[in-house]
Formats: sequence, C-alpha cells, structure tokens
Amino acid sequence: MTKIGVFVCWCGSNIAATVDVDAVSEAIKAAPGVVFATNYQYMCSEGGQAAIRSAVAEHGLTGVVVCSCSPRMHEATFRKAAAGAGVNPYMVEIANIREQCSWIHKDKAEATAKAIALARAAVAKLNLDRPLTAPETPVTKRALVIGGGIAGIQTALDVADAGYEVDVVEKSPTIGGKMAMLDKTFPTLDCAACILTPKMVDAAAHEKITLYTYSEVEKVSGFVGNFTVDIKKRARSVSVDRCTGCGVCSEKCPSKRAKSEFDQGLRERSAIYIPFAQAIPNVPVIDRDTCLKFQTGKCGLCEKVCPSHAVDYSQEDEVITKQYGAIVAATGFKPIGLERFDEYAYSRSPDVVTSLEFERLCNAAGPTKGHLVRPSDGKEPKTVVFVQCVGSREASGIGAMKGKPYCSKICCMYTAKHAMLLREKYPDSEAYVFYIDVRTPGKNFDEFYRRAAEEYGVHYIKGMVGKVCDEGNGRLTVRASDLIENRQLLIDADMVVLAAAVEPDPSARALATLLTASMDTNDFFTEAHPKLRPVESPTAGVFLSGMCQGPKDIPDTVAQAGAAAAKVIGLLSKDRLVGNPCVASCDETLCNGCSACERVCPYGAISYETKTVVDRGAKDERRVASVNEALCQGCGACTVTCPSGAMDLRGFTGRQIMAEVDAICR
Amino acid sequence: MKFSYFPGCTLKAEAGRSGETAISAAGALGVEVTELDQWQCCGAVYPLARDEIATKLSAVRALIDAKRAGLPLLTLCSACHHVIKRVNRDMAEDSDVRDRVNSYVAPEVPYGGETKVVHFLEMLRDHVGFDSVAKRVTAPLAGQRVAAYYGCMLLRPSSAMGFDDPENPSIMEGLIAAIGAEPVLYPQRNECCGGYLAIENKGAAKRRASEVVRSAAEHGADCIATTCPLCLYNLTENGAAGTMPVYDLTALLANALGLHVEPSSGCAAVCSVCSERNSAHAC
Amino acid sequence: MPVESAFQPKIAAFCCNWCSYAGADLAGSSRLSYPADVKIIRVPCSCRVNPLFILRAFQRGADGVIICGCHPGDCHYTSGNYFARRRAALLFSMLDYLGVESGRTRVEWVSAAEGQKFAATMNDFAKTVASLGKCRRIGDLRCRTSES
Amino acid sequence: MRVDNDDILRSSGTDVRKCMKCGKCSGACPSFDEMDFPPHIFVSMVERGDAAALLSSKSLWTCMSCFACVERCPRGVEPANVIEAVRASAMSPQGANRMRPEDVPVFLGAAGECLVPQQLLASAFRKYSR
Amino acid sequence: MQNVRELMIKKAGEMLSSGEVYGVLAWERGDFACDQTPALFTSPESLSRLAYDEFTAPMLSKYLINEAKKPNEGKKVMVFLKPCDTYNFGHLLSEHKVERDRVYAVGVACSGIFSREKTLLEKCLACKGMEFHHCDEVIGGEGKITWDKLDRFAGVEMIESMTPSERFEFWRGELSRCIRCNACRNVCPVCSCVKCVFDNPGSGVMSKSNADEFEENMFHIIRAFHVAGRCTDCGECSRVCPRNIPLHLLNRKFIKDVNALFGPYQAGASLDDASPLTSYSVNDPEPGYKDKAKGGERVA
Repeated sequence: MTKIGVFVCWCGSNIAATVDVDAVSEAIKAAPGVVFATNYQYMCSEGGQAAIRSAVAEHGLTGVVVCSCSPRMHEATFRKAAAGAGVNPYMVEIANIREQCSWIHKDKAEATAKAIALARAAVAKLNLDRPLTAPETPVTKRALVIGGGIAGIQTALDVADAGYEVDVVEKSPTIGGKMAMLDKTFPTLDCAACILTPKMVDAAAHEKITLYTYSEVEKVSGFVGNFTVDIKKRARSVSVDRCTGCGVCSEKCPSKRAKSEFDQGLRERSAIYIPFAQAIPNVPVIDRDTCLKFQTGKCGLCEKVCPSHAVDYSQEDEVITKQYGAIVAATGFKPIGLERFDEYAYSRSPDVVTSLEFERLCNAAGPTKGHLVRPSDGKEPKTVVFVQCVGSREASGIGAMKGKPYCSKICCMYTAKHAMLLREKYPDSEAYVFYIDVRTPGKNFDEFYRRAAEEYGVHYIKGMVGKVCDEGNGRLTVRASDLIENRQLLIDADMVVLAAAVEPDPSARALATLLTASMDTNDFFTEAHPKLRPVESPTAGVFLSGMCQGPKDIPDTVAQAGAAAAKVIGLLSKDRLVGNPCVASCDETLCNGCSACERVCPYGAISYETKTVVDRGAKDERRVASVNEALCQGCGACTVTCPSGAMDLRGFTGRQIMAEVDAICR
Repeated sequence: MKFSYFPGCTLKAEAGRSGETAISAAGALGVEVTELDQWQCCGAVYPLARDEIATKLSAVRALIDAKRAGLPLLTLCSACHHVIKRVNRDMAEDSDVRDRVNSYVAPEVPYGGETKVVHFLEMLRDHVGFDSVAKRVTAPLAGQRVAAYYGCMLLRPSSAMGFDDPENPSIMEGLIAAIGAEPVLYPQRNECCGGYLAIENKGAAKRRASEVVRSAAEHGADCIATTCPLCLYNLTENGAAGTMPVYDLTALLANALGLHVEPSSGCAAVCSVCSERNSAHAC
Repeated sequence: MPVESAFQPKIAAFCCNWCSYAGADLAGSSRLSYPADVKIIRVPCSCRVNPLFILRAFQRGADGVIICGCHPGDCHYTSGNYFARRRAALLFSMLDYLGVESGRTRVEWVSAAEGQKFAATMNDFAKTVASLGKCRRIGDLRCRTSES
Repeated sequence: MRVDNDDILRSSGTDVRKCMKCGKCSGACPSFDEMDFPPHIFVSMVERGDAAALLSSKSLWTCMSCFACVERCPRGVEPANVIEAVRASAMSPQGANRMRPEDVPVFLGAAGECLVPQQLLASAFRKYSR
Repeated sequence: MQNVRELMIKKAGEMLSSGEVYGVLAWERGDFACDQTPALFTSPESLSRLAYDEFTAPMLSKYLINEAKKPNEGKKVMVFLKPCDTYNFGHLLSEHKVERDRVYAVGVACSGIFSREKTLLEKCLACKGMEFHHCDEVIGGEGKITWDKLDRFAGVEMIESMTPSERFEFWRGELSRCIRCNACRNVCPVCSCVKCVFDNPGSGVMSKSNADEFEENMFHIIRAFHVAGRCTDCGECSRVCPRNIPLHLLNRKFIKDVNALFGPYQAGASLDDASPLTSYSVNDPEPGYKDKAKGGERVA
C-alpha cells in the first residue's frame, strides 16, 4: 500500500485566491492511501521541495501528489525532488489545479470542489503506480552511413570530425553518387566535381571513416545505441591493397561492350573498369556478368597485365558484422525510367535524352569530353527543346499513373542551368523550355532562372509537349502547346531533353524493412515528425539524410546531411541512453499472439516469438509479443488494439486511467 | 483454338471482303472462328458519356452470346474492338453500368464482363504466335517496306485496350516481319488519321491523312498497312491519293500464306463510276 | 426529458499529453473559462483511450465524454490519432445505436496553440450535453430483476 | 441555349478539377488547328461552369475522339470525354441533329451500296444526331 | 446432402487411412433431434457416425485452435468448413491462431441451415454467399441461394431509424435477458483470447456473473468492440444465445459502419488485408458527432 503525501501549492495567489487550499488539503486526507497532506506557498521553490523531503522522512511516504500547476511545467522538478528524498520519481503525480482550475474558474466553492476532485484522481492513480526505473543502455560510439553520395559523405565527414568512427556503405564501386555525374551546379554554375571530389578525398583519408564500397547492408538487428549490422562486401576481384590504379587492365580488357552506368549508357566500358577518373577508391572492379574469364573461363588477360598482381578471380563475397550506435539512411535517388513516356520518342531517338544524360554530354569528363553533341550523329545541336515535369505531378485517372504524384523539386533549376549551358556553348543555338510552373524558391534561385530568360535568351513557354516525332534524317519535330498565346507549336529540334521525375533509389525499400523504418506511399522514408523532427526516422537511432527522405537539391541535401550528423553526434556523445520507463509491456500469459499490436506500432517496437509460457504452473508453447523497450515511445496504440489486455502501458495503465475516471465522475 | 467472331458492319458489307480474308487466313493458321449467330452493330463509337446505357446494349448482347458459347470474342475492326472492349470493361468494373445494363438485357445469368475480347492481331501474337505465322508463310513479302498504321482506337486509352504500348507499339510490326516484309517505323503511326471527320469535315480529314502518308513515305515505306477499315478508307481516299498503296494488313497476311486474295484497299466499295475497286483514282 | 436550468453535466475529457493537454494549459494561462464539471484526464496519446474507459465514465455518472488529440497529421507518435479517430468513429456510433445520444460523445483535435479552441470546444460540448440532460447510465440498460 | 454544367460534369465522368493546366492535351491534339476552343480551354471552361459558351463551338465537330489527350494527360483528366459531354448536350434540344437521314444518299452508290465504310456513316450518326 | 455426406465420409476415410491426418473434425448426431454436434473422428471405422444435413449448424473452425496445436507427430488435422466458416478459418489464420500447414481444410457445400422448428436460420437468410476461401479442396461444389435473401443490414437500419429513447428501450429489453452464460463468447471464433478481460482480475473490469448490471452491458458492448473489424458475421453468437438476444445486431452495426466509413471489408476473406482497426487512412471521416441529423434527443 502506497503511503501518500499530498502537497497543495498556493502558487502565491494564483491558486490560493480562487481555491481554498486548506479545504483541499483537509479533504484529501480522507482519500485512500493518504497519510499526510499540507499546503505551501510555492511548492516548486526550495522551501516547497524541502517540505516534501521532510514529510517523506517523517511519514515514510512512498508516493507524492502535488496539487499545483501543469505537469508540463513542474513534473520534472517534483520527480527530482522526490528522488532526492528517496521516493521513486515515478511515484509522483501532479493534480493540475492552476491551469485547469484556479485560472479558469471564478467561484471559489466550485473551484475548490474541482481541485479536490482532481487531487482525488491523482491519488487514485498514484495508488496504482509502481516504482519504475528508467532503462539505461550503453551506446556503441560508431555510426553507419548507408549511401556514399553527397548526403552520405557530408554526414560521415561531420560525424567523423566530431571524433566518432563512421562506416560508409556504398553499393556501387565508388562513392560520389549522382552528384559526381553532374557537370555544373546551380545557382552558381561551379563545377560539381570541383566541389565534390575534395570531399570524397577527405572522406577516404579521414582516420575515423571506413569506406565499404561495392557493399550492401544485409541484416540489421538491435536498437538505438546498439545496432548489429551485417555488411556484405561483394567480391571486387581486384585487391584494394595491391592495386595502384594504373588502369592497364581496363585498357587491355577485350570485353568492352557493357554500357557505362556512370555515363548513363552513353559510352561503353570494359568488364574490368573504374567508373570514372576520380573514383574512390581508385581501384577497378570486375563486372562478372560481362567478363570473359568468368563467362567462358578463357581470357585472364587483366591478371597477366597487372603489374602489381592485384587481380584476384578467386575473391568471394565477404560478410562483416559490426556494431553501431546510430544508422543514417542516405540512399539517394534515381531518375524514373521513361519506358512509358514514348510520346516523347525517348526509346525511338538517341537525340531525346534525360537531363542526367545531358549532364554527361556537357561534362568535360563525359563520353564526349564535354563537347555537347547529338548522340546520333555527333553534330552540335542548334535547337534544343527542354521538357519539364516529365513524370512529376501526376494523378491517376482512367488508368494507373505513369509517373509520380509529387514535384521533383530540382528540375526547374537544372533545366534553367542546362539551357544556359547550351546557350553559352553555342551562342547561335535556340533553347526552348516548356514548363507548367517554374518553381524556384531558394536563395538566388529565381534570379538564376530569370537570368536564363533575360540574359541568356532562353525561350520559356508555358505549355507542354504533346508529341515528339523522330522524322528521320536527324530531325525531331516537337508538337507542343503555348498556353499564353493559345497556339500549338511545331518546333524542328535537334535534341529534346526530358526532365524525368526523381524517385527513391530502389534499394531503399528493402533497407526500410531491415531498419523497420517506415516509408510513405512513394517509398521515401518518413520522418519522425514532418516539421519538428525532419531528419529522424520514427525508429529511434535511425536518421535520414538527403533525397531518400524527399526530393531536394544539393544545398538542401548538404544542410540535411549536417543536421542528421548533429543528431547522430548528440546520440553518440552519450555514454548511456536513459530511456523512458513509461513504455508498453506484454503480459505473456494473456497474449494471444494475434499481431494486432505489431500492426499499429509506429516504431516497430513489437516483435513476436514462439516461446514457452508458464501460467500458474501450466506450461504452454505460444506465439507471444515482446516489446523492445528501447524502441517503444509509450504512445499506447497497442494497448487499445489488444483485446485481452495483455498489452499495458506503464505509468498509464488501464487500471490507473479507470481509477482516475472513477474519481472524477464520482 | 476457337473463337467467337464479331465481324461488325463494315467488314460484313457486301463489297468488304477483308473480313472474310482475315477469317480464311485465321483458318489457314489453324484457328477456328465461328461468327456469332446474330449480331447487331457494335454501336460504332464508344459512348463516352457515363450515363449512356442504351448505346452499350448491342455490344453487351454480343458479349453475352460469346459467353454462352464459352469462347473468347474475336474482333477485327478497330472501332468494334474499341467499343466492345471498353463496354466489357465497364460491365466488369462499373457496378452502376452493370446493374442497369443487366436490367435492360435481362440475361439468364447477369453479365459481368466475363468474356475475353481479343483483337485479331492479339490472337495472332498471343494464341498463334508470330513465329508460327512465319513458319506457315509460303509467299513472303520479301523486299517490301511496310509502314504499319495503328491509328487511334486500337491502342487508346491503353488502360482499357491494354495489349500494346500506346506510344511505341510493336504488334503490327511483329506481324509484318513474320510475313517476310520489313516494318517501317514512323512517328505518325499512332496519330489519328482523322477518319471520323471524313463526312463532317473532309478538309480536316485530308490534312491529317496526308500527314500520316507523308510521314510514312519520308521514312521510306513502300506501302502502308492497317487493320482498321475506317483508316484504310481515309488513308486511301483522303491521304494517299494514289501516291502510296494502303493495304489491309490481314490481306497481306492472307497472300503471304498463299491464299491469293487481291489486297483490298481503300474504299471497300466498288467505284460507282468505273467499277474500279480502288477508289483512290480519278475517273 | 425536462432540462433543469441548473443542470451541470459531468464531462470527462481525455486529452493527449502533447497537443490537447497543452492546449488546455494555454486556455488556463489565457484565463479562458469553461465549466468546472469538465475534468481532464491526461493520456500520452488519443490512441491510449480504451473504449473501456469511456464506458466506465458513463457508468460512473459522466454525462458526456470527449477525446482531444493532436490534429491529424500532427500526432506526436505519427499515427496514434488516426487509430483513435477510427476507434472513436465506431464506438461513438455504437453508443448512439444503444441510445446514448451522439451529442454526448465527441472527438476534437486541439493543438498546443489552440487554447481558445479548447475552451470554446468545452463550452460548446458542455452546452450540447446539458441540453441532452442527465445521461441514463449504460448500466441501466439492464433492468434490475425486481423491476422486471 | 441553356446548359447544365453539372450534367456535363456528371456525364463526362471525369474530374476536371484535377487539371493542373499544363496544356499537354492541346500539345498532343492532332486536330488543334481545326479548333476554335482547344482541349485545355474546354476543360478549363467546364471547370469554371461556363460550358454554355462551348455549345456553339467549332471544336465540338472537329475533335476526332482519338484519345491522344486522354492517353497523355498526366492528371487523369479525360478532355475528350468533356468535349463529348458538351457535344451530347449541344444535340439534346429537339432538331439539333447535325446529321439527318436525308443527308445519307450522297454516300450511296447507284445500287444503294455504301461508298464509304459503313462504320463511318454509323459513327457519324451516332456522333452527330440523337 | 446425403450425397455430400457420403463424399465426406469417403474423403475422411481416405485421409485417415493414408495417415495424412490424425483426425477429422466433423459432426455426429447429438443428444437431441436436429442437433448435430462437433466431433473428432480418429479412425475410419468411426466415420459411420458422421452426420451432415440441413440441421448441422455448428461451425468447426474454432476447434482448430486446439486441435491444430496438438503434436500428433506433426500430422495434420482435417476439418470440414461450410462457406461461412471459411471466413472464420481465414480470420484464425490471419491472427496466427491456427497454423495453415497443420490443417487440411475441406469446404463442404451448404444449402442453408434450419432450426429445430424447421425454419431457415436468420444467418442463412442473410447469407453472405456460398464461396469458399482458403480451402484445400471442396466437396459438393458451391451451393446456390434458393431463398429470398434478407438484407443483412435491414435490422440495423431499423434500429438506427428509431429515436435514441426507443433504441435505449429496445436494447434494455434485449440485454436485460442476458444471464451471462458466455455461450456467445465461447462459440465465437474471433473471441478466442487466451484469457478474456472479463475473466481477468487484473484487468479492472472482471465480471463473471450478473452481479452488477453495468458490467453485463459493458460485456456485450466491449465484446462487440473487441471483435469489430474482425467479426466475420457468422451469426453463431445469436444462434447459440439461450435467451435469443439478437447479438448479431451489435456486430452488424460495426460491420455496416466499417463498410461505410472505411470502405467495404469482409473479415477473413483475405489473409493479407490489414483489418480496419489496425490500419487507417489519412482521409478517414471524422467521428460522426458532426452529423447534425443524428444529433441528440430533441427537447420538447
């Protein structure tokens, strides 16, 4: 039986002027469990806290009710005071007789009666409180970043600079991501490689950063502060330690027919290859699907020509298991496939390209060495039509949607950039941009777009392309609407550039399952709170960086990467995590194993296992739920979905809330 | 392989032989085609207005007849195919339409879109297989550069028609290759020929059809082939004006199979002035 | 049922800790009054409110029950109020079906910034419940044996 | 002529409010040059309840119902259905038929045979008369 | 039916003889006329007692919870499921109460079940359909509904059309008869908690008898809520109630509301669908108090 002391605060005159505090402390003495009751001018003051201490000592209190202001104000204060006096801090309940009573009622008798009722409710709840201990778990001081694009690199650098170890897992043979493929960046038109490659080098050289390229996360277990992750390092077939990156192997490789992923298929590469000159690590990889040695058993030329004996056909995939305190998803994006958009003749004509292909065609390190020419005949284009919103902002109608419902956010700006680059390279060229809206919120963004129109003479036309006809002889006829002038245009173009919508990288879906992190209907990771916790996943210890959370440009990505890093650093800086003890727990003897709670838990904190349950001596093999207390945030969704009442919420148990109900409805 | 067959008015018209040609070609490929006992006009245009029921009834009757026979319903004319397939989809998916139509038609068992509607081309590709067609070809059209013309109704809306990519189709090219000719790809192959306007606004129909023919010619086609009788008429009458032969693709198929039919072309009717079959002529 | 002018309905208000309880605090610090017979029970989230609690309140003499939570989309726990909304929609409809008038039950979304809305909601709800009079307890659904 | 905009919305069976005014329908329309009101303006005018002005438009009779707009609309609005609904509404008053049986003989030959594909006549009747 | 029974015996015999199953859940003649009772047959010889006719009302799926759990050398149990029972089976599978690979499920044709008074049961009048779900095989094929179907929700709508006072009186009249025999709970395939909240002293709402009138009604309301979104509307609760309380009217109210508010849903039909109360849509309707038409009782 809890021995309860009740302390009624005057809050100066804030409470005492409207509530008869003496009457309250007197009346509450009759409540079950109450062994002591008093009132005091300011309970939150040192004097008030001292009163709690002395009453605990004098009356052997095991629970404390403070009738005062909102618990949102001073619950923490009184819990601390109770703990100082030797009472379990979770054996403290607050009756809110200021905000909910004295401040809103004028009639003293009425307010006093309500204050007594609220005090009784608090006492009733406290009678059913049990001492709780906040769980503490140690923190592994290492972070895992999944994805080695600009988002992942930035997060890794920021976390590593704070002195924590970071591992970066990248599925392709090099870090750098999509940004490495870009030519110039908006709104400054500085070269992407010039600002990215130093960061790549920093990441590789950083003593706290370990890069796992050509690798994938295979398994994740554990929880915030204590994740265990299996990373599969795919066999590169080249020893990273021995290889000097001389490139002789690629040069001599007889199988040169694979499409270069890095160059968007605009160039062919050898079976043993380095994706691009500044790749990190600068070590080739053998694409076993196109390698003659692996396909036919014959060849082996690269092994013969390698001066440092780095080629190793016998290499096998390797799984390494490591511990992490925090995980950052930075899986990025890709442009959507345009197979279903053939009204733009994308699959018919090589001169209809995506924006990312256009980047490669402009890039000095690209397949044309920066000489912007048509892929079909190598001629310089004179008239280029840019189509925005290809597959973005769609809605389903009579059939399923071909594209995505959201705005891809970056296309307006890069299209302006592309048009400017074209006009800069070929001053006698014509650039037409078809737009639905031009969306340029961002620092110096609208100015940039206006510069394209005003200084570079790019023709911006409000309207949409309805059909691109490949007329043969290298001519493309573009039929489009011009809504401002209400006419249909037929433009003879040399090239058409399609601003394809972006979508999350396909690897994100599987990763979300591994991390029990939730996703929206578009497969973007969901944030813990759309406004207030934008870089955290609802799953504790999992953070989000870059495009995997939603479309964003480089400045936003870098900002979010830094923010995610700050959250990771905040987590790793703690030696132990103090959890919330007011979490759900499962009474296994009552659990039906129905999985309903698992379905409503937003944190993936509930899992099921089949185990032997002992109920009053009887043993039974059952499927039962168990709550991971480190993940549970204590919302209580599971408790209501559980018909048998096996799930309950500590600190807010069903019986406690019913006791409060009984008290206030008396 | 057995199919119920809905010929439709145009292909059944006295002088229009392409229907029979197609059926004999199917026979030569081992497909058994049974014409529905009694059929009425499909309705000619799909009633876009959602509340129109009466105009859907005849299509539903054909569908029910095919269901009774327990066979998929084969169509050839693009318009018939379009109308019947879309009405069938309405019957399967729109409970309002389904209930109202069933209460009109009152079949013994309510009809709910059970019949599978198959276009002649679809039948060749999915049931016979273009490979088998190629094997049966005795008189390949070697050296011919044939431009397939799809038109509008065969492919669109793709969510309803659903047997080929609406913007980059390949089914007719597949057949053209199977009969030994060389398919020609050109951008106007799935743009409307304007046939519907041929009565109301001949000028517009001419402009559209000429554009189609021009595009095919520019891409080096020797001839155009289509399966839609309306396109066949319009392209011949209003588009080609003698500059380019326009054929019924099923007739080309029949010839390749050695059935020796005269490739019917253009206006299905005989010219009333000089009895010449191809009306794309001056008399 | 005649309405006594002095009838003060008893109302149990379940408020989520993050939005609505804070909204009630704001109503208090803004000195916005509402009837004293509205009494608040703090729960972590609207999804913690078990139908058992609501029935219990009616059994113990409540004349009306209201659940307040974060606005849809703003739940501190992401999805709790969506579940609460479904449960309440069904339960309140069922109570109405059993003869507990729908005016006696309500769900309202009140954010931490909506002190005004909180007070206005409670005043309006109390008025509605008052107009319905004393609630026949659900317990009365079963006659005492002596009565039958 | 009076017209009930709601009727048009209902019978078109499409949600014109989904239109984001991108103009792809009018960019795709092969009959654009024959039209006084192109597809996007049709949708826009019906959306703001001004279908009456469209009843006498030339576009009603030059839309080829080829569904290029329907196929390519990124918002699932079906402009051809909207045009069809207005066309149906334009023909609903008595005597508003655009084609009459007496117009047919010019398409028939001496023996009464049809000089155009029968489907063309059938569809013309269906489209241009009630 | 006679023919179906023979086919059932044949199949059961084969399965028992081959040792594929250790037992067959079916029916045998009960103590009274027209009262077929669930029974477990473990030998081919015993099958002569197997009964199946138009009075065979009980559902067997709930028995699987225990039967499919027994070790029996890993052998399966065979069960006969009428069409409406296959939804219950689906529900039990979706909540992991029964492991699918421990059961050989055989659908049996149904042509409507009659009461002892030779009238078609209410649940059959409002038959959901004769399709089988989740079965390994079906005996006798899909039956036909040969009678005029009752609108499943007509009863609910009738009550909804009453005033609140009338509704209250109606339910007072019905629920007053409850004797807390728990037959409704025990027969319900959904109500299969390891321990019911009403039997659990720790729940704060334990009530085992009709000691307190509130708990009685709370029992029925909470029971209905606990099965909301899970109830397959098999109608067993009403059938077995010795006091003829129309309990299905509570369940169907929830089913009707679920369909109207969250979209059509049939519990037990699919194993993949999240149930209505363990899922949500951001566009769900707000709880109905805003529906002015329903309002409260008018004050004269």
